[in-house]
Amino acid sequence: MASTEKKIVPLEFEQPLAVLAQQIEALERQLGDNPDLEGDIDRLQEQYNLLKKSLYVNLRPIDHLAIARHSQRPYSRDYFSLWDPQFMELHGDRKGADDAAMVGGLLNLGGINMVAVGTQKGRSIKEKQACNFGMPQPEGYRKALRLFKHADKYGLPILTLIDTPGAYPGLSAEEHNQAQAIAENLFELAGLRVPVVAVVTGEGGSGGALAIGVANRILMLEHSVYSVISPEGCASILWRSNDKVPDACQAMKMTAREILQLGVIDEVIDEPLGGAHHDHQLAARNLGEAIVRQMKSLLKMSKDEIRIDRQSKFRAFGAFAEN
Amino acid sequence: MASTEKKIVPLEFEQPLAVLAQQIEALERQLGDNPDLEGDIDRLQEQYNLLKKSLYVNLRPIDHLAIARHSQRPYSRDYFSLWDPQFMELHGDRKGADDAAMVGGLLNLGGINMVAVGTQKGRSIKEKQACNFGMPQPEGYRKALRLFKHADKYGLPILTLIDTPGAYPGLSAEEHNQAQAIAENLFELAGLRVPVVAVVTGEGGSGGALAIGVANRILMLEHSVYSVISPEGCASILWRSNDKVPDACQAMKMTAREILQLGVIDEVIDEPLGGAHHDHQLAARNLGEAIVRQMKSLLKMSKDEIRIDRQSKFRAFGAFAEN
Amino acid sequence: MDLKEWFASRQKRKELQENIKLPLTTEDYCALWTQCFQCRELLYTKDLRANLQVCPKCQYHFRVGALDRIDQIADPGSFVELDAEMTSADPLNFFDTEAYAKRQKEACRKSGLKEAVLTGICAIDSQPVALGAMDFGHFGGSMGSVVGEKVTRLAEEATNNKIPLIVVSSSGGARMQEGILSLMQMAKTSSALKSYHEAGGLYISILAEPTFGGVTASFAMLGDLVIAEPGARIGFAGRRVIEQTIRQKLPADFQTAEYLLKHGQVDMVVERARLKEVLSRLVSFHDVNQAGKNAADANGAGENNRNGAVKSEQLAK
Amino acid sequence: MDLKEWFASRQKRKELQENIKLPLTTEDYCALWTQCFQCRELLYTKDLRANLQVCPKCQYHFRVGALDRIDQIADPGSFVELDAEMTSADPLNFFDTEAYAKRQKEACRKSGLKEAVLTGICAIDSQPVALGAMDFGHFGGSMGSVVGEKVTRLAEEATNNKIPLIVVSSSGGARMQEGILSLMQMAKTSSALKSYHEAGGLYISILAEPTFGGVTASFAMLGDLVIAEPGARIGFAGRRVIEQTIRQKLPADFQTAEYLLKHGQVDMVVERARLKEVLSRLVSFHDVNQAGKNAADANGAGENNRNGAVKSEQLAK
Ligand SMILES: [Zn+2]
Ligand SMILES: [Zn+2]
Repeated sequence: MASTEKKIVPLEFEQPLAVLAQQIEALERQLGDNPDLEGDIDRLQEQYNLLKKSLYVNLRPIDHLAIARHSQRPYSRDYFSLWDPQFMELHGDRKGADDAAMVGGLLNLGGINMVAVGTQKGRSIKEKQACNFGMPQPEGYRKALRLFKHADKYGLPILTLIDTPGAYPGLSAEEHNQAQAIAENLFELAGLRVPVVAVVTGEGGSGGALAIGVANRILMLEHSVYSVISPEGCASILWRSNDKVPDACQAMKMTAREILQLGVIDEVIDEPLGGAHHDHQLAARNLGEAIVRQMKSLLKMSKDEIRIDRQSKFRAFGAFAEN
Repeated sequence: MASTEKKIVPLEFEQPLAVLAQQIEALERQLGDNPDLEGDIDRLQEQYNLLKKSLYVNLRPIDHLAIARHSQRPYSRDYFSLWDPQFMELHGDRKGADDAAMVGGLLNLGGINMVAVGTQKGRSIKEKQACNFGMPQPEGYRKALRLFKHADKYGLPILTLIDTPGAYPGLSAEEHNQAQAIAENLFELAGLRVPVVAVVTGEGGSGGALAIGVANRILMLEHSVYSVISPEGCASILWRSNDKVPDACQAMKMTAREILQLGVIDEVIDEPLGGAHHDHQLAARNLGEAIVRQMKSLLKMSKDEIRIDRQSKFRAFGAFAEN
Repeated sequence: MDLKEWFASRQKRKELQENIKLPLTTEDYCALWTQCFQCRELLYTKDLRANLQVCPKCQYHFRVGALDRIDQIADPGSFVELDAEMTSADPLNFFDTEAYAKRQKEACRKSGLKEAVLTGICAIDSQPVALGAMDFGHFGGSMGSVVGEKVTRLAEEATNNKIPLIVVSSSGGARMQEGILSLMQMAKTSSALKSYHEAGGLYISILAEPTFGGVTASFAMLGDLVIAEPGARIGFAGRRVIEQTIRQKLPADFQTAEYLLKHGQVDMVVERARLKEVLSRLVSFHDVNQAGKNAADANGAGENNRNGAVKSEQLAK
Repeated sequence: MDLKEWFASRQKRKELQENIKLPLTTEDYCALWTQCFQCRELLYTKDLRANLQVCPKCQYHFRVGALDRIDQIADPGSFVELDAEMTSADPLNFFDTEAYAKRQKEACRKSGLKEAVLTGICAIDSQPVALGAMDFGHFGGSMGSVVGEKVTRLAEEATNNKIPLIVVSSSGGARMQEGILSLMQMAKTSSALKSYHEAGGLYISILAEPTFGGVTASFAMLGDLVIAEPGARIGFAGRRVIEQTIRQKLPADFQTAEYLLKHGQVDMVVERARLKEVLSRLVSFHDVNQAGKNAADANGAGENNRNGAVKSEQLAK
């Protein structure tokens, strides 16, 4: 466990922890020459464990954001292959493109056949570029829509994993009508008659996230975030300052627990201590169990009920006063 | 009438006629000086009329092809605006392109509101280039499909005008899955529950024509042609010679009357003598009346009957032996 | 549904009666003279308004407020507002350099409106339609819970009354101050439009200067027919964000109505002077009561097209 | 429908009984040695066949005839051919440098087949499917009336028996010698697939070297799932025609299976050795009897997925 942990790149707010870990390591190296150090090591280790626990229960919104964006965090493809080594990927929008930022295919999770779709960030530089850092183009949303319709035809439930900074703000994205691609997904997802479970696994970035997020049940991983605009965008527009990103994170109420309190999502899924990147296997198992539980309860509904359930859920969102 | 006719560019097989017309014109110019010429002029004029009539009843397939391709032939846009000066054009596939080779919109013909779609060749060099010489790209077929679905939603009958050398054989056309675009139109047209009338007004070029040609009633203008491959393509593949285009035209049985005899179309519409390009108004009136007649009879059917009628029609095409 | 019937049924609805605001008038915020953004001509503001806020010299289409927009489209005196009293809450208790609550008050004072969209029922050439018009002058036309709810209710009203739906969009996008709830309005409005679509409705979306972000990526792009105003800037991401991302200069006409037309994203670009006429013809062309019905009910072509106002004169010649 | 039931019902159908051709064997036209088109290696023809016509050195996928293809996909002995006796007519009395009738005879002699497609019912890992396989060796795999009719009937058979449909395409396109009637086969097959689709069927289209023209632009591109074989050339227009038209050199991988995958046109590229396994899993994943039915019928997840052969082992760990 400790050895796996060491490979993990620490985040800024984890620095005190990293310093302690280095001290422990240094003492351990001297342990052969000086057996008296064992007591010091134990004390430091205890301190380390205490700090670790308190650190992760008092996370600021910006810390959650940092964990959500950690480059070792499990991505959609990681979850799919951990859940189902025989996951069959389906490619393309049939009209000219196969957007690598949107992955989809046929997944068996906990004995349930389903269509799974997720945004994909990529881990190596090369992968990141191929996946456009997890920002889909219109073609990606249209590929997802094709798979949603496939699922609807065969009565297969749908799982979506959301981890995207948002839809790509690019020239050809606008040319190919990014707005229409997102809008059409919202429109068509509303009408599906199969269960849809969406999970925000990392960043839930704006309309680009929602485009695969119109679901009967919406889950968020403990350290994931979901917001109407990126905190950087919010800070630059409202505060006209890039230093105010922590304030924007705070003001927008974008963490899993806050979104749960706002009534927009159904469940927050615990992550391994420190974040899902500390233990992919455990993270996948916890999430998989929650998804299967939600799917099983949804599969008891009729097709009409499923659709009404989803539409009613979104119909209720909003806060306003009438006279 | 004669003055309109003079502006028309004669085709190769019309040369004898053009020569006679020149002789008549020359004599007419001398008429002031020499009134005796009047008898000669009358004789030549009679000869001209006889030749004209015999010429157009004994046209070879290649002659029909030449008329079908005449650059002064009325194109889809001409028909639409002659039929309905308030024709409302609808643009685009909603996904990045508005293919000028495929024109569509809301047409009122003979009191019937309908969705009209047609390939468009363009007359000036600039127009021709903009319209890609009447060869649609996948985006054009997808635009047509969008309009077909619009019509189906509102119970509006569909009219298609076909005048295309075929789908464009280009790099981006293949990249954007030309084959799938055509196939999807065949597939979706089969399922429509509104009447569809298709008219081959000029060239009916292969799959690119059929992609808007799966109709309850198929009409062809007298001099139009319809074939599985261009005669040039056929000659080059089967005869390995570009000189054999007339033979290919002959062998493929591509003229309106031959296609009628093969049972593939329902009606051949007479054109003004010499071809539709001699009188756009008359050609539009004749064709418009035929379309309205066909539409009226189709509109008596129920939506289910309309669909079954169309599917049964195409189900029956083919010639084979069973043992 | 007949317009008269609608007005009759409306009389019974108390909450609506209270909200009747006829005729529509508003204090104009413009000064005596206005300089054209495009050609720099100095225009007499009153004349500019009389010309539908279109520069008579260069045809530049100025932004139009929601009240003026309704005046330009609806038959005079026919507009009956829905949900006129709905106002924003402050679910996040949002505070940036200023409290959201204070910003809301400021927006109302500046625009003279309660929110960034007006919705209601009106007639266009005596044809009943559900009409919504956004106002960029109110909080940048941003979509929070109220805009989402009012557009959703308007779509539901159109569904229940089987009448066409027209929404004129003009918005900078979602309203950040309502956080995730404003994002959810995209899904809520789209879902209502899905139900309207399946009921056979006709939804005409009009994109006016400017339409961006969450509004474009939801109800604005979901029209059965989509019309843009000349020169209007329409897109998902903002021009500056894109330029920063791709480090590349964008074409001058990028994200204009004409660019969208070229790229197949809108059915037509219609100048403001013709907008009402075009809407009227589109509404009369499509029989929303026909959609979904069996063609055989129509007893032949004439009946099938009884709503068709456009007649072919050419053919009779 | 259960496979056993199908075989039972089949026994009653006289015309089918007469056409049983089991087991499938054919005289091979290949000589003792074959040179690989790609790596130029000289391969022992018998070994090449044993390796599913895939070069063991460079993995080049040779073309496969219809009979071999069926052997590779269907459970041994399970294939029962449909419409085995159907032969082309000559509706146009077509003559170019040779009569079509004569060319037909020549094609039959060379291929040992009556037409360019074989169709029938078979089992894949005991799951009943309707299977069609085209043969490029017969008249360039061209689609005339017989190919169109047999594919159409196969789709109808799949519709009536509620079983998955698999067609392996390999064709130069439409058969010119049957003129406009061959063009109409595109619409006929697509129309049959539309009805199959609406009945909730599962159609898997396999694109094999080469698939072009009217076949690509009809049934080959209409799969619910589309699979291409590695290296197969697939397109609408031929490479040479495009080069002549655009006067531009095309990329080396243009119109290959891998190019199509990159351009989003196929779901997956599957090497021949894994094809049967993948087909089997796809068939078991999709319950064609479920499609269109109410999810509530299934009484929960387990039941809903009773056909699912793929089980997640990871989660149980
Ligand atoms: Zn101006
Ligand atoms: Zn080799």
